[in-house]
Amino acid sequence: MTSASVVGGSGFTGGEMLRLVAGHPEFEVAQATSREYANKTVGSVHPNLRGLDLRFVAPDDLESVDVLFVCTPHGVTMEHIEEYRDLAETVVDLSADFRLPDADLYDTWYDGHVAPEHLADAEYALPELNRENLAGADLIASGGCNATSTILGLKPLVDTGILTPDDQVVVDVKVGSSEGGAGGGAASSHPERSGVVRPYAPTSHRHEAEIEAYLGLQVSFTVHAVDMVRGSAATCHVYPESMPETKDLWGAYRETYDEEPFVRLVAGGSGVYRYPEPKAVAGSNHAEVGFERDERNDRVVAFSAIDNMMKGSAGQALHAANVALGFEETAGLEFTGLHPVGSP
Amino acid sequence: MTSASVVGGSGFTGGEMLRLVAGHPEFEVAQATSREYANKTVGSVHPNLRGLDLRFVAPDDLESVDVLFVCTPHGVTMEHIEEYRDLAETVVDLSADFRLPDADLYDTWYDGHVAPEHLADAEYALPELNRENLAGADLIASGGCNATSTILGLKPLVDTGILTPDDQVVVDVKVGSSEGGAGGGAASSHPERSGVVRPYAPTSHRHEAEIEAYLGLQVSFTVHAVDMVRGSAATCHVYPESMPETKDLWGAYRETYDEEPFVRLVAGGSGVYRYPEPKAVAGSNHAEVGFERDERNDRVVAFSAIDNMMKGSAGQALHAANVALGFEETAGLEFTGLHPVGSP
Amino acid sequence: MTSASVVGGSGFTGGEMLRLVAGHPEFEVAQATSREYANKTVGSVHPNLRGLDLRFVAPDDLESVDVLFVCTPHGVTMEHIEEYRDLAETVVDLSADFRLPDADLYDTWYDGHVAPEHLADAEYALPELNRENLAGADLIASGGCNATSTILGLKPLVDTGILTPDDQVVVDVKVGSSEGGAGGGAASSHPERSGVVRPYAPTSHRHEAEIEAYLGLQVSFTVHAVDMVRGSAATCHVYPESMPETKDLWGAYRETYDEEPFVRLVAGGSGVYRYPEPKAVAGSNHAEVGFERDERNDRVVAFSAIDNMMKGSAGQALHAANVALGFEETAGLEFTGLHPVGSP
Amino acid sequence: MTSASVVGGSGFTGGEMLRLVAGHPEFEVAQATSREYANKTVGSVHPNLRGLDLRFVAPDDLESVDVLFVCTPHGVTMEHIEEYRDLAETVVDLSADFRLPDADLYDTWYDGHVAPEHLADAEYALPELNRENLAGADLIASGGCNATSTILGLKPLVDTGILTPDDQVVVDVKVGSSEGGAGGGAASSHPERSGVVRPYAPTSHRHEAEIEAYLGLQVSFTVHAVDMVRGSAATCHVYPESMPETKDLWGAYRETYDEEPFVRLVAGGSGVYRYPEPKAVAGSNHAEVGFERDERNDRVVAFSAIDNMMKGSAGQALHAANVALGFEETAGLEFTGLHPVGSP
Amino acid sequence: MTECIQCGADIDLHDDLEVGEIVDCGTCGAELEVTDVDPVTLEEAPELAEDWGE
Amino acid sequence: MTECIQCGADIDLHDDLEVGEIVDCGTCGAELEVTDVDPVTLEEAPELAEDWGE
Ligand SMILES: NC(=O)c1ccc[n+]([C@@H]2O[C@H](COP(=O)([O-])OP(=O)(O)OC[C@H]3O[C@@H](n4cnc5c(N)ncnc54)[C@H](OP(=O)(O)O)[C@@H]3O)[C@@H](O)[C@H]2O)c1
Ligand SMILES: NC(=O)c1ccc[n+]([C@@H]2O[C@H](COP(=O)([O-])OP(=O)(O)OC[C@H]3O[C@@H](n4cnc5c(N)ncnc54)[C@H](OP(=O)(O)O)[C@@H]3O)[C@@H](O)[C@H]2O)c1
Ligand SMILES: NC(=O)c1ccc[n+]([C@@H]2O[C@H](COP(=O)([O-])OP(=O)(O)OC[C@H]3O[C@@H](n4cnc5c(N)ncnc54)[C@H](OP(=O)(O)O)[C@@H]3O)[C@@H](O)[C@H]2O)c1
Ligand SMILES: NC(=O)c1ccc[n+]([C@@H]2O[C@H](COP(=O)([O-])OP(=O)(O)OC[C@H]3O[C@@H](n4cnc5c(N)ncnc54)[C@H](OP(=O)(O)O)[C@@H]3O)[C@@H](O)[C@H]2O)c1
Ligand SMILES: [Zn+2]
Ligand SMILES: [Zn+2]
Repeated sequence: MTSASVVGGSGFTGGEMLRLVAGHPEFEVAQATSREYANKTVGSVHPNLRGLDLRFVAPDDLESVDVLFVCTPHGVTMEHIEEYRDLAETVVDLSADFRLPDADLYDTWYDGHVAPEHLADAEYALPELNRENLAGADLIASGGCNATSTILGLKPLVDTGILTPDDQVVVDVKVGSSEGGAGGGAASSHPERSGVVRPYAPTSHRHEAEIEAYLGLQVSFTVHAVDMVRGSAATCHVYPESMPETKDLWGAYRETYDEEPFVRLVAGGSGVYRYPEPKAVAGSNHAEVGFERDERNDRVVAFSAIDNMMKGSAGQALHAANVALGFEETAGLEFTGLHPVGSP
Repeated sequence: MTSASVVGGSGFTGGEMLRLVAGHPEFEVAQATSREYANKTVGSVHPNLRGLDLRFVAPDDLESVDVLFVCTPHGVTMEHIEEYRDLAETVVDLSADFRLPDADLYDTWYDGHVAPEHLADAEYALPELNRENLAGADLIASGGCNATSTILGLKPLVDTGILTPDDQVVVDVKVGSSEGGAGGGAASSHPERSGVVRPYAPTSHRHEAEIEAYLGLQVSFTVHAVDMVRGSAATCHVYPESMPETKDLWGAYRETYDEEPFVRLVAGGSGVYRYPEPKAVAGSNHAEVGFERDERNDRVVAFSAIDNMMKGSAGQALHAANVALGFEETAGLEFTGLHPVGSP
Repeated sequence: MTSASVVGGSGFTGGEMLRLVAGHPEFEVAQATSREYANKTVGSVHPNLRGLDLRFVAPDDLESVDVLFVCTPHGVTMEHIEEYRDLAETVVDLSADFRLPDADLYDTWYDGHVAPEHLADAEYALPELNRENLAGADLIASGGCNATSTILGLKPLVDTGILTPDDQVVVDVKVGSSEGGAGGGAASSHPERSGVVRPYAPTSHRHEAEIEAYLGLQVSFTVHAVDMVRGSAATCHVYPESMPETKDLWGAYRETYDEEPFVRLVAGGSGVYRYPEPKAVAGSNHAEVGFERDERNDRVVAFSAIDNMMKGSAGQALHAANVALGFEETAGLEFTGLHPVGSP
Repeated sequence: MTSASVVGGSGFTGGEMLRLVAGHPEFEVAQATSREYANKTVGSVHPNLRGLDLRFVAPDDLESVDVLFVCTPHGVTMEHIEEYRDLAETVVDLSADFRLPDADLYDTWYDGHVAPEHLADAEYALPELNRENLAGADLIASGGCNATSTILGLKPLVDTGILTPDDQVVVDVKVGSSEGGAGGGAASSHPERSGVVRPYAPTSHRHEAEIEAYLGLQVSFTVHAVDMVRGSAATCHVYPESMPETKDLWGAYRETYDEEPFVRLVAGGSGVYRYPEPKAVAGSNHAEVGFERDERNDRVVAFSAIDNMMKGSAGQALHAANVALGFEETAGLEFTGLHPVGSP
Repeated sequence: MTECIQCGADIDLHDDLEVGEIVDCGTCGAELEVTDVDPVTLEEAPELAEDWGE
Repeated sequence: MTECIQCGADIDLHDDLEVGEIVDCGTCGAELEVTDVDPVTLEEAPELAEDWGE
């Protein structure tokens, strides 16, 4: 068995990471850190993990391990990266600290970087984008949730040249409350956060940087909080130089994703679920992507939906670790989601 | 007192219309029709109206009245328009039947029109757009909910020339389940409709026609169902020829709406509610509009939020009737909404 | 006009109080306090009050006024009662500080009382229970929300002797998240509080004391948090000595509430809303009460539903103030609620 | 591999059954029936099963199979039971048709029974109650969801004699919208069903019969619809002859459930999740049970929470089938649920 | 195996196909009408104007 | 009455204004710093980098 520990195990992505690792055929959970809940059972924070016989340890008590999943807020990993890499052969970071290729970008979009010398070692986790470089990687940077949904929705259009860097792209994203992490504040209290359609990042969302870095496209990005806990749904309004036919679009999406175990095409058809939606993938590592042509406006609308806790963070991280370590790609990620399901 | 009856009183907008008319200082409710619930009390369908001593009548039993509010599905008013205008001096129609200026547009966007000779008589209800023509109007066409939120969000930009017909506009709308009316189907059952972000009109939504007719702009329109009952929130991604300054935007919005009793500007500031959101106006006839500049992408994002049952239908209809009949504009529409409030 | 100020105006009940007072024909708002938001506009905290031209003041800046509504956490009013009574002829307290008739009870259920000499002056606000003593009262104690729903549901059974103190009563209450006030904590963050059925006070809820004091009944009380923002719904399982007939029950409820402007009987019938439910009264000062007989188990199930922000706090307080000051009882409380409405 | 087919595969429990069987290491899915969706893909109805390469067949096209899971409304199985038992060695019925031990009870609680001669063959599925008789059973009757939550909550008290048939028991249940099945009606449309606390079965719920049959207790049962999709939470208010100590209660619950793979005790402790709640088990086959003592009222409050789609139907059915066929009890039921999760 | 005329995916058709029957593509969900069975020919089915909420 | 430097609306200021005080505009909500009191001069307040959920 491969041992794995989780830094930030009391947080939302940390809890999800623990659940996935504990259910994985090749991994065994070693440790989970929490400063606030040190010595308490993992189940006292994550009720679904009550069956797990594990207590949180303080970060200082971390021991050597095969794989370290780091699920802390932005800034923590870069500060501790030497220590983490000493502790583990493979470090998978879920924060933004090693996602961007270039220290300059951290100056522009974040508050700079304190360990830029490790940036070149890091591989972006999204296997649909970067599978070839992930095999054997020892520093893996799991992508941002909204960047992930956006990239997956647009990638076929970029790959096939339907969409080029000169074309106009608006990405209007709708996200669930778990994106804010376990901390929360006044705006994420239940009375204030229920039932909202709230423009929480009208402009200048940091994931624009990631999208530009990995898709080569500058996009106009706006993020809304809506009433769900899990989910990131990207609606990409795209104006290609020349309008593709429906079958070209199908061709593009099928070519890009036909072999992908975690991407489903959903574009029209009958029934209630005709386009990608987050509740159809909630709890699973799947992404749904699809599109519609708007003849009248020479527009293609590309839709993409993921669970931010899974494909948008912990699931993506595990998927990338599977690739890095040579495990079955889908190992530990078989859960297909639920139907019916409310607002998961 | 002015007498008023409601056709389609058992529906969602019909119930709202009854509530508003019953609480209005100048109106008294005469009749409310329902085929399905004829002879039942209005309160058996609308629990908030249990205090109203009224039973539904069959449409055939409609009597003469001063004002007739028609709250039926598309197609019914056009078929009965002669009869309705015979019954009442003033007919206010909440359906799409008399919204578009031109019979041709009904061929393009709907299934044609059976009483095109009345189209010229109809005035579009939105007072912020058409106040001067509403005074004394005897056929009033209340606007579509998503068209209303969109028009209100973009109007200041159009009025001041910041936005011109050549500019690119994406309108990404999020709506509540009451837009579907009381009928509902499989897709609007609670298990299927809870917690969704569902592209329900990816392209070709009929309200595009209304927006083009009254704003003079062709917009790329996409509508998503989200988990709320009331609300239409329009996010308008706009690329003006030349980027306005923040104070130009404030100037434009203030100029357009400073005197408007039902439009509030919300653009930034502190606290939880920094931009327009539907839950801040739910239950009220208010619209919130606001904007944010996106320097990086030469984009202005305009936000607009209304309650589709109020400003988006029954409230707008009453507001227009107030103008038409010379009543105080805000009469019967004083309710300011609730805080906190969940997903109203 | 009668002037009124609100202490704790930035809180949930304080905001509701401000909304009601501002819309009341006889009152005008003087001041609203907040320590945290002093000098900010009321609308920056309560978006529905953006139209109100008022800024918070620090509690120390409170000036003399006709009526003072105190909306602070338990313990604050008792500490400041002398000051408050000096400032205003009429003090209406929404906290628990003056609800119980007896200082001893504060030792048992709370942490004692620091101003017990004022207890005898206080009148319990619920007009359905205490109307005769409220006229002219100068210290009014608005009831607890769950106590209110329970008392209203059971009162007819007690009044008519169907239920006696020896009978078994289980009260199983379901409440919305606004009961917790604007403060909130981890348990009331959106991700943790959404979609719950959570036993938050399995036993020993303090409102048992109020119910016993004013209904003369010891009840077994359990409170659950459910996914709504506003509402308190009490299901009272009652085992009378001898089972009443349906018409006796109707008789009891009608006798008690026939003249009450804010209590509606809902017990069976057709349609979707057959028994009391919070969403049918949300936003309004109405209570719905009703019952069902359970022949097989010799049980009567009494249901009661209110909006905790209205009938359960600010609405009740205003209703009592109306009675105390000789205003129309329903003044400022005419709003009837909405249909359809989500989870208000 | 053991082959399994699902009758009523387009319904809610049928979809869940398909998901579980498809993910089970010992089963392979043979057929799924639907009259309405015959020839359509299973994924067009259940979006989480888009990966399943299967189309619905008409019920008449059912072929022989090892195990038949029947997920149809009440009345269908009894009518077809001969046919079903001819088709399969093992029939697992999720409806109420074979749950009660006695044809008389079907006269009292349902509309009689058309195949009473099979009743004696049927075993009640709940393994915690009936494990010994399930091994080798060929007709298995999966329990009612609310009966299951109630039975699991009370069983330890009954087993240890703390609770006897003479004692008073009130069971107040809160359930999600998926209990109504995929059909739905006006009351389960999203606008009407959102945010409710609605007494949907105030008295005389049919599950009383099941509880009495298998627990030997008459209970006063009331069921409320609340705003979630999955979940049944039973709050059992119990008045034992003599009040047990806390440690007696822990003893009782631990004795009953210590070896049970799917029952977790949750009674107090720290954190947000201190008592059983449906969202902590949603998506999983787990039940949470717990209790609190109410000294003042000589009452024990027992809580129990399950996912009605899993432990309350499809999960329970599969668990029983595992026992019947000698498979690992937990096979195919390993999913532990999610955290955070909204209103699943 | 027949190719879907909308998305190009292979459609797995059942045996006793009849002319006039409507089949849906498992990939894109398109509703297709069988216009011939030997060889199988598919055309886009007439829009069913199915109502889909709102 | 002083004009808001962000939105141009009139700001209703209280009497005992002090230099360094932060006031917010009732219209646009901008946080403004009082840099002089006679006459009243307002500048944009330094960004408080307030966290706002998510
Ligand atoms: N939520 C999402 O949807 C999502 C998606 C993609 C990526 N991410 C990224 O994942 C990371 C974690 O997000 P989250 O949502 O899980 O946040 P979270 O719920 O707030 O959890 C943060 C965790 O980090 C721990 N922590 C905080 N500061 C620490 C420090 N200085 N040293 C050690 N541990 C520390 C916290 O535990 P203690 O305070 O108890 O130590 C907690 O366990 C973030 O970088 C976020 O950007 C999140
Ligand atoms: N919902 C919104 O947000 C919204 C917003 C703006 C505009 N509108 C427009 O308002 C109109 C009503 O919408 P709604 O949401 O209120 O719909 P709804 O809830 O379905 O109500 C429709 C009403 O019309 C009645 N009706 C249906 N067919 C009729 C006929 N042939 N003759 C007479 N009465 C008939 C129905 O009652 P019986 O069947 O009992 O007679 C019912 O009372 C629609 O045209 C809609 O486009 C709706
Ligand atoms: N929520 C309900 O459903 C409900 C129902 C019935 C009764 N009540 C009672 O109503 C009262 C208020 O409840 P809530 O829900 O409105 O609470 P809340 O939202 O937490 O508001 C409390 C208010 O009190 C102010 N405050 C706190 N401590 C203070 C102090 N020491 N001096 C002056 N002001 C202080 C706070 O503002 P600053 O901190 O800015 O000063 C805030 O405005 C409580 O006693 C509660 O039991 C509530
Ligand atoms: N929902 C729950 O929480 C729950 C819990 C425990 C037990 N149960 C029981 O499980 C059973 C199914 O419930 P559900 O919620 O899954 O209901 P549902 O969603 O309404 O599904 C019913 C299914 O049965 C099929 N069906 C209906 N009538 C049929 C007939 N005459 N012959 C063959 N197929 C027929 C329907 O498909 P077509 O119409 O397309 O053929 C559909 O697939 C019920 O007996 C229910 O009491 C449900
Ligand atoms: Zn296809
Ligand atoms: Zn300003």
